[in-house]
Amino acid sequence: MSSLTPQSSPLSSPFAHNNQSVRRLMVRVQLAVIPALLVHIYLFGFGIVIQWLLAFATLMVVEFTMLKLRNRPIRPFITDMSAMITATVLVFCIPAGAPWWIIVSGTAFALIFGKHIYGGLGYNPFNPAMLGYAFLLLSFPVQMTQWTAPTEILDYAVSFNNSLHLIFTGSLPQAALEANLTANLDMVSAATPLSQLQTGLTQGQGVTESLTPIALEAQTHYQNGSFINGFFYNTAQFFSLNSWAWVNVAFLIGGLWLLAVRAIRWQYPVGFLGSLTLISFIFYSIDPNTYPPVDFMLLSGGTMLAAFFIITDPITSSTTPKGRFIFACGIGVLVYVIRTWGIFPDGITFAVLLMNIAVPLIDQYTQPRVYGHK
Amino acid sequence: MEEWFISITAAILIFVGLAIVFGLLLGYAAVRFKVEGNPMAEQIDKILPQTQCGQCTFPGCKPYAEALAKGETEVNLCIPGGTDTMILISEITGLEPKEVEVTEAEHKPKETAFIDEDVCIGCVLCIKACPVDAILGATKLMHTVIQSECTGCDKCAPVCPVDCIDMRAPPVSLENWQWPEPTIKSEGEAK
Amino acid sequence: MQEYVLILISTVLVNNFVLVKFLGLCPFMGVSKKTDAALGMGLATTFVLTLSSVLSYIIFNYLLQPFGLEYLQTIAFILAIAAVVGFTEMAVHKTSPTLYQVLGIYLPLITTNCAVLGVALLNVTENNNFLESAFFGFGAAVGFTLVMVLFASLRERIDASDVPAPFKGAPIALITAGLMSMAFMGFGGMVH
Amino acid sequence: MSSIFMQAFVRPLSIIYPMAKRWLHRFHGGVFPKTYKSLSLKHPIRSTVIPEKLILPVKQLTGQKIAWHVAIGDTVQKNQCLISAAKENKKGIIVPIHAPTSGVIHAIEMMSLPHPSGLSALSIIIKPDLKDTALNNVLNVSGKVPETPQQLKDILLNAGIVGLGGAGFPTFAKLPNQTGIINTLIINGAECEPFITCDNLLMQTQAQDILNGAIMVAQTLGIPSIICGIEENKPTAIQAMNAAAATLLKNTPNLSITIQTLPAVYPMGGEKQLIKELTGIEVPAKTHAIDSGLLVFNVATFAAIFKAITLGEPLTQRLVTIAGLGLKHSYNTNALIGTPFLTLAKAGEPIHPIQTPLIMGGPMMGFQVADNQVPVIKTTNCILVQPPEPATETIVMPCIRCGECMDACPVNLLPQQMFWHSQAHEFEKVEKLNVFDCIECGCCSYVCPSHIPLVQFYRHAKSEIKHIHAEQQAAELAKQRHEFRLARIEREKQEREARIKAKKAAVKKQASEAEKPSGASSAKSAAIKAAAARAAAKRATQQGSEQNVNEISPPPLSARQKAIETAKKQAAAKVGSKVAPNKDPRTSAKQAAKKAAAMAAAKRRTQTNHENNSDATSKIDSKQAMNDKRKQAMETAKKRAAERKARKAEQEPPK
Repeated sequence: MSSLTPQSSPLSSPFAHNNQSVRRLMVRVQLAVIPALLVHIYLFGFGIVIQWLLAFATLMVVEFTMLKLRNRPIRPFITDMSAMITATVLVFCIPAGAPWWIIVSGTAFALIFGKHIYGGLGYNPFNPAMLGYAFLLLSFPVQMTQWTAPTEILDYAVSFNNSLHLIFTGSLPQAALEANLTANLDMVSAATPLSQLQTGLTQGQGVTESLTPIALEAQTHYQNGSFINGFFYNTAQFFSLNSWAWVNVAFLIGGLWLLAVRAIRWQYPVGFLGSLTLISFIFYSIDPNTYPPVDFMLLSGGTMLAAFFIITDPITSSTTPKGRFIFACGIGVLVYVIRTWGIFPDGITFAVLLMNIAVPLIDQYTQPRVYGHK
Repeated sequence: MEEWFISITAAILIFVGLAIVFGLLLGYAAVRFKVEGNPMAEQIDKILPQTQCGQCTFPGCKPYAEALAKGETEVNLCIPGGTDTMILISEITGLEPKEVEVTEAEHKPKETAFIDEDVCIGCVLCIKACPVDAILGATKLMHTVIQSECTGCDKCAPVCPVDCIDMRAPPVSLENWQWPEPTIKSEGEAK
Repeated sequence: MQEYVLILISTVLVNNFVLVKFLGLCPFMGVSKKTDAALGMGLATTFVLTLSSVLSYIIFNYLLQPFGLEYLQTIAFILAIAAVVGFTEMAVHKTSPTLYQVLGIYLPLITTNCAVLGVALLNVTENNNFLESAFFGFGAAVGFTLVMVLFASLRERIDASDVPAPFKGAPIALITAGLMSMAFMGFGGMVH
Repeated sequence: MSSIFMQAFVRPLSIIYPMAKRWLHRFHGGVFPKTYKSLSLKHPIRSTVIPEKLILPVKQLTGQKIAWHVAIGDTVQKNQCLISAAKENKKGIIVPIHAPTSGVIHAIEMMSLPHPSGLSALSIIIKPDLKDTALNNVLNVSGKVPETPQQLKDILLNAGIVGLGGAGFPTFAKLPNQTGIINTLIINGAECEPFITCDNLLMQTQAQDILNGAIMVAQTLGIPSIICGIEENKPTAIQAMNAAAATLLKNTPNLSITIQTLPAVYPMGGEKQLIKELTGIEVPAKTHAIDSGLLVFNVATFAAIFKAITLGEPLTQRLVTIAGLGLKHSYNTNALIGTPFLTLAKAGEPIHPIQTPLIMGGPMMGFQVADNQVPVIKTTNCILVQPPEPATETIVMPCIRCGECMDACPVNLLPQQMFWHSQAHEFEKVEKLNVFDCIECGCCSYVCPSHIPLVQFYRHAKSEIKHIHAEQQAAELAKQRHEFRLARIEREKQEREARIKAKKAAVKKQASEAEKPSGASSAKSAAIKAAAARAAAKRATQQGSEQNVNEISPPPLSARQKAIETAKKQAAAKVGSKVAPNKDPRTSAKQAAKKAAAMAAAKRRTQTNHENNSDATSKIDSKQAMNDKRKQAMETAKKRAAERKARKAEQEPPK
């Protein structure tokens, strides 16, 4: 080691590290999703687990081929779990009973066109999950609107192999169909509150009338011999939240834990939920009949999923503190605009993609004040 | 008979009228917005490396810049500038960027002329050749190169009858040592 | 007043000329290498578009229609647009020579920009009145500029990314433009 | 310092949300690395060991003139001055070097420097004779507080005192020239770098010296208040300094000394961060602390100042921490300047023999030295044997823009954006992001989840941007020189043409006067005659002045030379006399012009042959020797040229 020539590339400071790693960061986000996954299984049956397994298989195949093509070291990039989060988020966006090729093509499109075409982890400008979801929403509108009804409406939990059969053949097995007849529900799917609200509004009904049919369906629901008459919201054993709201609450809990372990920054949820609440409160107070109440807006569709898991993706969102807040507020406003005046029931995917386009500009003009500068 | 006759004459009259109106407008505009000189030449001259080396077949950087501004020559003739100057020129002139043939000059550190003093016979030829007067000396007296002024254009070496000038990179010292750029391992090929 | 705002929203966001109607793609791809060039191009196009859309309205309603010469509309519009662009080119050359160099060939190319002619023709088909066609032209140009600047800043980031070799440069830009138009479909159906 | 309430609130919260600790200090960001200070704190300071050779590098910039007081083979006493700045040195500052111990100057040669580049510099190598005979009061000081700032600066310069915190800037250059400019003197006892405990032990043992040094500087420069900042993880040091402050305060009434405990965060020790924490002042970018009326020195620097002023002792040794996970016993010692790293590291009994390069400084800001034999220099505060993070390169992942580095940056920069533009070589954008404000503290690389060596990217970007600016200046200079040269050639051409035109005009004028009839008005001819006479006289004087110019330069005139001179004088005299008689004015003017042309030609001829056979004329007999000497020079030159071509030919093919 006593060579006097200058070293080729001297390993310079610092030599200490807090051994944070990309994988540890992504694992935390993955853990935060588990409560919502459990609630979803409890309320909507096992469809989502199968979808997730399908997504996981596709993701492994796609990542492996892409990394081989770009001759990148396979192990570190496959185990960095970033593709896993894309797949998980996508699985929550699609109906649990959707046919198998929906999730496979969605995940493949998301990973290839969303991430690897731009150069792999860290280089993609668009949020891969939202890109995949938009691709599915625009290409297969029919399959994407067949959401499975919550179990208390269907009166039985869609068992694992029933949903397996549903996903791969497109209909329930014969036995399940007869059992279903008594509750005179031929189909498994039902509209989500958001799409229910939208169709109601377009047909000129007020907010309350268009939301009550869910309660009516609950009324015809037959459980151990007596009718349970639902009222404004679809009743459930505890409090007055419908099952989609419960999934959102589960996301909220997972999200708060993420905030505590600093996996995500507070500007995202505060900006997004704050702006959404403000704008829906304003419109609600102007005309309660045509604009839904604030809590409905916050706890329906993928709001909480977006607030803590979609817009907080650091790669595709803005990177300066002020920029993050503007990014999140922008998404909140766009979500409200698309939900109220657009044709898509839940505008999150398009709102996120639109703000992803504006990220480079936002980063350029929101630099924080450096020490010693004005 | 008159029907189509009227519409044709109307069409002709309309178009002639429009042409006249727009012609007058543009004529007035051409006079009022007269622009003299060609700012592009100075702009290009500013980005050229000013070595005055003449490898672009022009006597100096300014003539090459003017030729480029007039669009008479290629964008990729500036060898010391290398590809980044060529890209800048193509952006300013709007011409299509072209590959620079001789590119090995780009990676080497800048070389300056160095006179081997015991061979030099004081013939003043190199002093006449140097475009920036960086060589100090007089007839019959010892010549030497002012290292800080020399642009490395290599015009003096071929002129010297006794070939005592060669191009040398400055020695690495504490003042000009540069931190090397770290190579990110994962960007390279698979392990 | 309310319907002018609607026209603006519809031309800027809902059916944006570049990303939804796919008009004016050549400067969109050509000048979007740098953000300031894109902004310069956008402003020049705004000036041309608004002026030519008003001019084409006047020509159509007061010159062609009374004599029943509607079929000559395209030639008349191109004449008007060429005059306006010629005027703009000289104005830009005088006011900011740097912008003139940066835009270079794309400034005279505005004449052949299909968005400009598109606006004039659409004004006719939707028979907007004078103010509507002015707002329509202005809205189209603002939409064009907005998308140009966003796309340029996005391209600057993508150029510095580790894009696979066959996709570097124009291919990745085209893919990004495609994905941008997919995002803009979110505004679909808002204003019919 | 945040309020007590904040402390009470943040302590429990930071158990579940560790980054809450960042709310305790006033500057942005900061990280909390594992300190490992207990390794070297437990053992007392070991006594100085005299190694078998001392290497003292002489940092010399090109163009600096150094006065050497010693030569190879001299025996020197301890504290004897070896080199100092020569009187006529105009460039930069040269800090004198003193012998750390008595011994013999073994050699003066190029030795490797403790610098990341691994370059080498001229160094004095002393072989100690272990007698350690010392010269006392080398700086012959009176021991009292110096009256004027200039006196203080001279003592500090002669003592060779530089900033011992790590920067190594000569201390005297930081001091102002008059009193009353500085209103706070800050003693930097933060020592936030992991592993390093030398300042801590120094405060525990020499608290009195440190404060006395500070008081002396304060009294000389008329500074009203002194603040000493010490991190809260050094309780004994705080106690010692408080006790010393209490005793010294009694006899310095008009001075206020406060010992401030600071939250333990890295990089609290940074000058600007410490100033913001203690006084809340933000030193504006690109200015020094002195412009805001502040002066910051490390505790070791104050101790050295005290010794220099009272005992006249130059800076020849300093307290160094030798630590690392690879050592059985990490320890502190008063190492002599010039002690090789390896001898100190071996004294700490390394667990397994040292293969990897040692690190000078702590794990956050230290760098690997090229050769483990490099000497301790005045800014070496720590020798690290094995850093916590093994120095092998871990897998570097791409940047995911997570912003951890931005939250950790103490200067509130955007490390992720600076990294993005510097890896894409867009250096003007990196400059716009204020990369020159980066203090290279290493916080960003410390927290980066992708393990990107961010700090090295910024170091590379800084040197690249400096290089680009230098190149632009050189291009600008070259442009001006080229344009000046073209203008000069142009001017010379015009002058030559003018001269030729003037001569032609004069000849034509003479011809035209000859045809005109002689009865022209006498006034006009008289005027012409007068002008011609004046021109001739002027030419004669000019001739004369050139004459003596020639006389000065060449050796005593040879006979032939004298003959030419006399001929010329007669010609000038004839021209002068001819004009006087009343011959036709026009012919005389023409003849004068012809004469002038002839003389000019003659002058030119003598000038040229004067040059090419000047030596021949001086010694006629050695004419022959001179010719073949020149021929010989030509041959050798040709031969050498041939060899050079051959050598260049060989180099070509293998390329």
